[in-house]
Amino acid sequence: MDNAEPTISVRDCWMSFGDIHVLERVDIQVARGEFVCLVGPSGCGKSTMLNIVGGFLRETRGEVRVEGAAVDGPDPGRIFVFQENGVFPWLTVEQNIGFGLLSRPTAERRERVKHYTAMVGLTGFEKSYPRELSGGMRQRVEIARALAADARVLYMDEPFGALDFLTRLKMRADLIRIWQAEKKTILFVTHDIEEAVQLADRVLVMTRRPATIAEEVRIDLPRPRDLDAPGYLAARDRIFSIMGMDARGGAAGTY
Amino acid sequence: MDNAEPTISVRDCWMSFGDIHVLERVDIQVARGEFVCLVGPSGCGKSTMLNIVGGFLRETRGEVRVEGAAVDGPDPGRIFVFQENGVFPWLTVEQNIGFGLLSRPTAERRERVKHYTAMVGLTGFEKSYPRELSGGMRQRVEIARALAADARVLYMDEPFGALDFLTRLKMRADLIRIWQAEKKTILFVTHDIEEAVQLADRVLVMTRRPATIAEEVRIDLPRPRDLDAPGYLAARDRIFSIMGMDARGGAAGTY
Amino acid sequence: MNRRVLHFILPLITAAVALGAWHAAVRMSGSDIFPTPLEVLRGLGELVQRGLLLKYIVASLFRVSWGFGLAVLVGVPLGLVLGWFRPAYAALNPFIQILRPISPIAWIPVAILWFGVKDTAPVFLIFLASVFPITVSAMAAVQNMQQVYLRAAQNFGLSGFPLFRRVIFPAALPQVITGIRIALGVAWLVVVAAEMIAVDSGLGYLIIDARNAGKRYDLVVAGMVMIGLIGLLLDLLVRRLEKFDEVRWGYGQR
Amino acid sequence: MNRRVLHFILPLITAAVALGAWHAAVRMSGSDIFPTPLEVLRGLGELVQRGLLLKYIVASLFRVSWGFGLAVLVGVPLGLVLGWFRPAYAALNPFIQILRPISPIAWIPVAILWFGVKDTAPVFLIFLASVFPITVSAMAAVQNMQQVYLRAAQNFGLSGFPLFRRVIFPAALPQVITGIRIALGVAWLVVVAAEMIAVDSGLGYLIIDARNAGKRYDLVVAGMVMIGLIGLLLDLLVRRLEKFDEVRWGYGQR
Amino acid sequence: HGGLNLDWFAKKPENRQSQTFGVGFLPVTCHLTCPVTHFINKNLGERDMFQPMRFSGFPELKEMFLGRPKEMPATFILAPMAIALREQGVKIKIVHLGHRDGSAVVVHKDSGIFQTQHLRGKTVAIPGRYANQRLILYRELKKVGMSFADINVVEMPPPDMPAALQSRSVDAITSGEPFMGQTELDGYGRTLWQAKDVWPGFISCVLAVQEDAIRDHRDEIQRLVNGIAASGKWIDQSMGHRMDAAQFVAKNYYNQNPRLLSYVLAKPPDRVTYSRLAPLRADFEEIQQLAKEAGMLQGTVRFEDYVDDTFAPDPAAVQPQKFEVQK
Ligand SMILES: Nc1ncnc2c1ncn2[C@@H]1O[C@H](COP(=O)(O)OP(=O)(O)OP(=O)(O)O)[C@@H](O)[C@H]1O
Ligand SMILES: Nc1ncnc2c1ncn2[C@@H]1O[C@H](COP(=O)(O)OP(=O)(O)OP(=O)(O)O)[C@@H](O)[C@H]1O
Ligand SMILES: [Mg+2]
Ligand SMILES: [Mg+2]
Repeated sequence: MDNAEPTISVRDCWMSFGDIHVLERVDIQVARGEFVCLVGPSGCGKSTMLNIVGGFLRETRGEVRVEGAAVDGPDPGRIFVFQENGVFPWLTVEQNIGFGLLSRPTAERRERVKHYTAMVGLTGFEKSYPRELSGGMRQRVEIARALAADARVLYMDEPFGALDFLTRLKMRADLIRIWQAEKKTILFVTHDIEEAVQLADRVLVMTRRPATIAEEVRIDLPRPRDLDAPGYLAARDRIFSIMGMDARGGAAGTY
Repeated sequence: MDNAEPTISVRDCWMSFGDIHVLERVDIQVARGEFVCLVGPSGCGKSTMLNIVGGFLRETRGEVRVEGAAVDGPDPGRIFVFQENGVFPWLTVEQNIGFGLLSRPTAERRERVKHYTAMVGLTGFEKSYPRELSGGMRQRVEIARALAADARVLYMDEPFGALDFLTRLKMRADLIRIWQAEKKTILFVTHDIEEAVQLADRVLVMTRRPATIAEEVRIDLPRPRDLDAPGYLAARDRIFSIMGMDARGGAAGTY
Repeated sequence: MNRRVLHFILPLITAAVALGAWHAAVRMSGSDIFPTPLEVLRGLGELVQRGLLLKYIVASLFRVSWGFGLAVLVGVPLGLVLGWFRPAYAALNPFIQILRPISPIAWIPVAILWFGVKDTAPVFLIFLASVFPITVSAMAAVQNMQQVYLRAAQNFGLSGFPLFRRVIFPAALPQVITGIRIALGVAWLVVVAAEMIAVDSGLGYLIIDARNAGKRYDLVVAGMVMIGLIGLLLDLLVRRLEKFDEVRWGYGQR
Repeated sequence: MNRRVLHFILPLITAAVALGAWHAAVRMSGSDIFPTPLEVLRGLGELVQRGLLLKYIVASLFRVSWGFGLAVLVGVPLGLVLGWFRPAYAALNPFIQILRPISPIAWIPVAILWFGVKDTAPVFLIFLASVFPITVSAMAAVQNMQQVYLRAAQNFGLSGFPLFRRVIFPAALPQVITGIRIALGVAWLVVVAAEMIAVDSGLGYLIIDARNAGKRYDLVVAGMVMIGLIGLLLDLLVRRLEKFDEVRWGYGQR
Repeated sequence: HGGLNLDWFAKKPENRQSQTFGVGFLPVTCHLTCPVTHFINKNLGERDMFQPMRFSGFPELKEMFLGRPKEMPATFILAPMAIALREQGVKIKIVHLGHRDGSAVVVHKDSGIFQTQHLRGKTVAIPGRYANQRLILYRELKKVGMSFADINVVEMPPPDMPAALQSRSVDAITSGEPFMGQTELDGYGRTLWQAKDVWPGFISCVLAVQEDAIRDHRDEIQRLVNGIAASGKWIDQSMGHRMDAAQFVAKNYYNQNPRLLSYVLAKPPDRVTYSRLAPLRADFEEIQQLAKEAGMLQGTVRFEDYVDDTFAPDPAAVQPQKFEVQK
C-alpha cells in the first residue's frame, strides 16, 4: 500500500440478503492506478461485493470508502460494467457510447465516441442498434461506453464473459493498454483464473459463500504477459490450488 | 484413418442460407471412438456444420454420411447437445435426464438417471425444475441427458459455454472419463482453443465465413493432460497462429 | 412488515377517500338519480335479503363457465394446430382476425336466431368473445416456441402425437395460460352484453333489469361493483395457474 | 414465392368456401331473416350509394380516436407513475383491477348522466374501456424493467425527470406499445356498445339502428363485416409501431 | 347443444313449448295486458295457454319473433314496426291492440317549455325510428306548423331517458310509461302533454302474430286475444283492479317498484287505458299516413295486409274476467 489513502478501501464488510449471508469480514484495498482482480467460485458474492463498492447495494456492516469518502450511491466518476449487459437497446451504438458524455461539448463528444468506437472495433456499426449486434459486440459497446465516460475508476463484473475466445484475448490486451495509458483504477471480477492472471497486479481470491478474501496473489510480471512463462504458470497454479482444484481439472473438493 | 469407414464422413459440403454462403468445400472425417474438436471464429459456421451432421439442417451440396448411411434427420443413437440450452423447462432434472429413456424398463431408467445425475454433480436436485438451477447447472442437466441416452455418437455445440471456470474444468475431465470408458464418438464445437487442446484427439480449425477446414492439428498427448506441458503449449500456439492471433492477444488481423 | 402495511392500509385509505368523494359528489350535485355508496350498499343488502345476489352471481358464473369452458376446449386445440400447420394458419388466420374485433352485441341477433333466448344464447356470446384470444395466444405460443426444444425432442426420436403431447403442448402452455387468463377477463366483461338476451338472472341481467326498473341506479351500481369484485377474484384465481411448476418458467422477469 | 402463394391463395379459398357455406346454410334454413353474403354486399352497396358508409366509418373512427387518444394520454403517464412509485401502486392498483372487468354497457347510464347524449358519452365509454389495458401494461412495463438499465443510468448520474425520459420511458416503451395495441382492439370492440348511446352515425349505430329497423339484418352483418375489416386494418397499423428501431428490441423471439 | 342441459336455471320447465307458445313483451305499461292475462289465467286455474317472454329491448324481442317464430309466434310490438315488417315482406299480422294512450312528452320542470312551440331548437329523445312517439311528436309539431327540422331528435332506449332528462342532457323525452311517470314521481319531470289529450285513442303497441301460427293454431290465438281483451277490461274495471295489477305485475313480471306502476296507472286513471282494443281501420290508416309523411314507412301495404281483425271481439261485448286478487 502507498502512504496515500487507497482509492478503494473496504474494511470488515458484511452483507446478507435476509437470511442468506453472502459476505463476511471482507477487506479490500485498491491503490490509485492499480488493477485488481477478484476471483472466486460462482455465486460466492463477487458481484455483490462489487455492487457494494459501486454504490448499488448497501453493506450490512462495515466501512466502504472510495476516493476518500464513504460510498453513498453510484457516481459518474466511477463507472460500472455490468455482468448482465447494460447497453441500452433503444439507443444506437454511437448514442450508447456517448451516453455518459451528454454534458460535454458536441465536438468533444463526437471525438471521444469515435475514438472508443474504433478502439473496440465497432467502426462502421455506429448507427446499428444493439439487437443487430452479436453478444460479443454488445459487450464491447458497454466497455466503450464505460471507457468513453473517462471515469477515474472502473468496476468491471465479468465484462468479457459473453465474448468469444479470440475477441476476449483481444479485449484483454486493449484493456491493459488503456489502463496503462489512462492511469485508471480498476476492480475487475471474473471467475476465469487465466484471465485474472493475465490482467491483474493483484488477484484477490474469495472463498465460497459466506465469502471472504482467502488470499491475495501478487503478479509481478511485465506486460504483455507471456502465457507460457513459468511465473505466469506458477501464479495460475497457485490460485487453482487456493481454490481447491488443480489445473488438470481433477477436483480436490466438490464443486 | 482406419481402413473401416469413418463414423462421420463429410465430403465437399457446401451450405448457404439464401445469399449467405456459410460453408464451402468442407471435409471432415471422424473415426469410430474418436474425439474431434471443431474450432473457428465466432459466426464462421461451426454450429451450421454440426447441425448438418446432426440432421437438423440439410447441406446445399455435398455428401454427409454418419454410421454408414446418408444423414436423413436426427437419430436417437446420435445425441446433440445444443449451444442454446435445450433442457425442457417444464420437466424436473430427473425427468429431463430420463427423457431419452422412456422406452427402457423403469428400473433401468431409474438406475441410469441416478448414475448420470450423480456424475454431473446434481444429486439432491432431482426434483428441481431448471429455472431453479443456475445456468451452469442447467447445462450439466443437458449433458447428463445426452450421456444417459447412451448414444453412440455425441454432437456437442459449445456445451460448456455457460459454465463457470471451475465447473468447466471439472466437466471437461468428466467428459474425457466418460468418453474413454464408453467408447463414444464425439464431434465437439468450441471457440475456446484451450478447451479444444485439452479435449481432442484432433482439432479441426475452420476459417472465417465462408468457412472451410483450414488445417487439422493432431494432439498426441496422454490424458489427463498437463496444461504446462510443452506439447500442450505448442499445440495451443499452433492453433492460435493458424487463426491469426498470438496467445498474448496481439491481433495479427482484424477480428 | 412495512410492505404489508403498504398493501393493506393504502388501498383502504384510497377506498375511504374514493367513497367519501363519491358520496360528496352525489350530495353536492343535488341529483338523487345517481346513488351514494350507502344507497348502493343498501341495494346490495336488499338483493341479499331477497336471496337474489347469490343466485345472480351463480347464474352469471354458470354462463361464463360454460361459454369460457367451451372456448378453452375449442380454442386451445385449434390454436395449437393452427400454430403448428402453416397452411392451416395461412388459410384461417385472416378470418380469425376479422371476427375478433366484432362486438358480442353485434352477435346478439345471430345468437338469438341460432339458439333462441335460453341460456344457450348468452353462453354462445361468451364463447365467441373468449375463443379468439385463446386461439390467438395458443397459435402464437406454438409459433414462438424455441426451436431448440423441438430439435431436442426430434433428436430423441419423438414425432407425431407424442411430440405434440410431450413437447409442443408443454412448451406452449405458459403462453396459452396467459391467453386463457385474458380470455377469462373478456368472458366476464361481456357477461353484461350476453345477459341482454332475455334471461332472468345474472349480474348483467341485474344491471339491465335495474335500468328497466325506473330509478334503481343503486342496483345498477351494485351490479357493477359485484362484477368488478368477482372479476378481480377470477383473475387472481387464474393467476394461480401460472404458479404451477410446469409453467412457471414461462413467466420470469424478462 | 411458395409462401406468397400460400398466404394469398389459401385465404381466398377459405373465403370462397366460407361464403359458399354461408349462402347454402341461409338458403337451406328456409329462413329469410339472416342475409346471404350477396344480400350483405347489396346492403353495403346501398350504404355506399346513400353516402352513409364512409360517413359512418369516419364517425366511428373519430369517436375511437378521441376516446383512445385520451386513454393513451391518461393511461401511459398514469401507468408509468404507478409502476415507479410503489405506494401509488399499492394505493390505486386494487381499484384499477376492480374497475377493469366492468363492461362499458354497464357504464352507459353513468355516461349519459355525466355527459349527456353528445359525442362525449361514447367517447367516454371508449376511453374507459381502453384506459385500463394501457395503464396496466405501462405499470407492468416499468415494474418488469431490467434493473441493469436503471443502474447504468444512475451510474451516469441520471435522476429525476431526465432518468424518466431517457431511460425509464424508453425501456418501458415496447411493452407500453403492446398495451396500446391491445387497447386499440378493445376500443374498437366497444364502439358498438358506445354507439348505443343516442348518436346518429357510426358503424355501431349502423348495427343498432339496423336491428331496430325491422328486417335489415343485411345491414347488421354489413356493419359487422366493416367493423371486422377495419379492426384488422387498425391492428396492422399499430403493429407498425412495433417496427421502430427504438422499440424493436422488446419483441424478439423469446 | 341439446345435450348441454343449459336450462338448469330456468325457473319454469320450458319443455312444455310444444303445448304453450311464447308471447314477447317488455316491462312497460303498453304491454301490461300480457302479464295480466297470464296471471289471471294461471290463478283461475286454467290451462297455461301461453308463456310470457320478457325482453329488455325491442331489438332482441323482434329478433326472437322473426328468427324463431315456432317458439315465439306472437308478441307485443310497436305498431309502426309491425307495419314496417310487413312492408319488408315478413308474414305477420296485427290481431289486437295492447292498450291505448299511455305516452307523453315530458320536459324538465325547470325548463321554459310550456307549449309545443317552445320545443323549437330543443333536443327531444324518442325511443327509436319505429316508435309511435315519433308519430305523435310529428303530429303535434305539424299542428303548430313545425317539423322535425325544427327540433333535434335523438334516439335513446326509454330506460335511459329519465336520467338524461334529469341531467338535462336532453330537453324533452317521450316514450311509453312508466318512464314518463317516473320523472313526475321523482319530481323533476313536467308533462308537456299526454297522448290521451292530444291524440285520443293513441295506439303504440299491438299484438302481432305470425301468419303461420294464425293458419295452424287459430284456436290458441283466439284464446290469447280473448284473454287480452278480457284482462284489458278487467284492468279498466276498477281502480282496485288497477292497483292489484300494479302490485302483481311489478312483483312477478316487471321487477319494478309497485309504487311506480301504481302511479302511472292511477294518476290520472286514464293515462293509459286497456278497453277498446279491437284494431280499427281508421286508426291504422292515420298512423300509416302520418308515418309515410314522417318518412318512417313506404306505404306499400294496406290495412288488410297487416291486420287480421277477425280475432278481435267487439269491445262492447267483452266481459272482464271474474277475478279478484286474494289479499
Ligand atoms: N438481491 C438478492 N437477494 C437475495 N439473494 C441474492 C441477491 N443477490 C444475490 N444474492 C445471492 O447472493 C449470492 C452471491 O451472489 P453474487 O451475484 O454476488 O455471486 P457472484 O459471485 O457474482 O456469482 P457469479 O460468478 O455467478 O456471477 C448468491 O447466492 C445469490 O443467490
Ligand atoms: N437459419 C439461418 N438463416 C440465415 N443465416 C443463418 C442461419 N443460421 C446461421 N446463419 C448464419 O450463418 C453463419 C454461421 O452461423 P453459425 O451459427 O453456424 O456460426 P458459429 O460458428 O456456430 O458461431 P458461434 O461461435 O457464434 O456459435 C452466421 O453468419 C449466421 O448469421
Ligand atoms: Mg456475479
Ligand atoms: Mg454456434
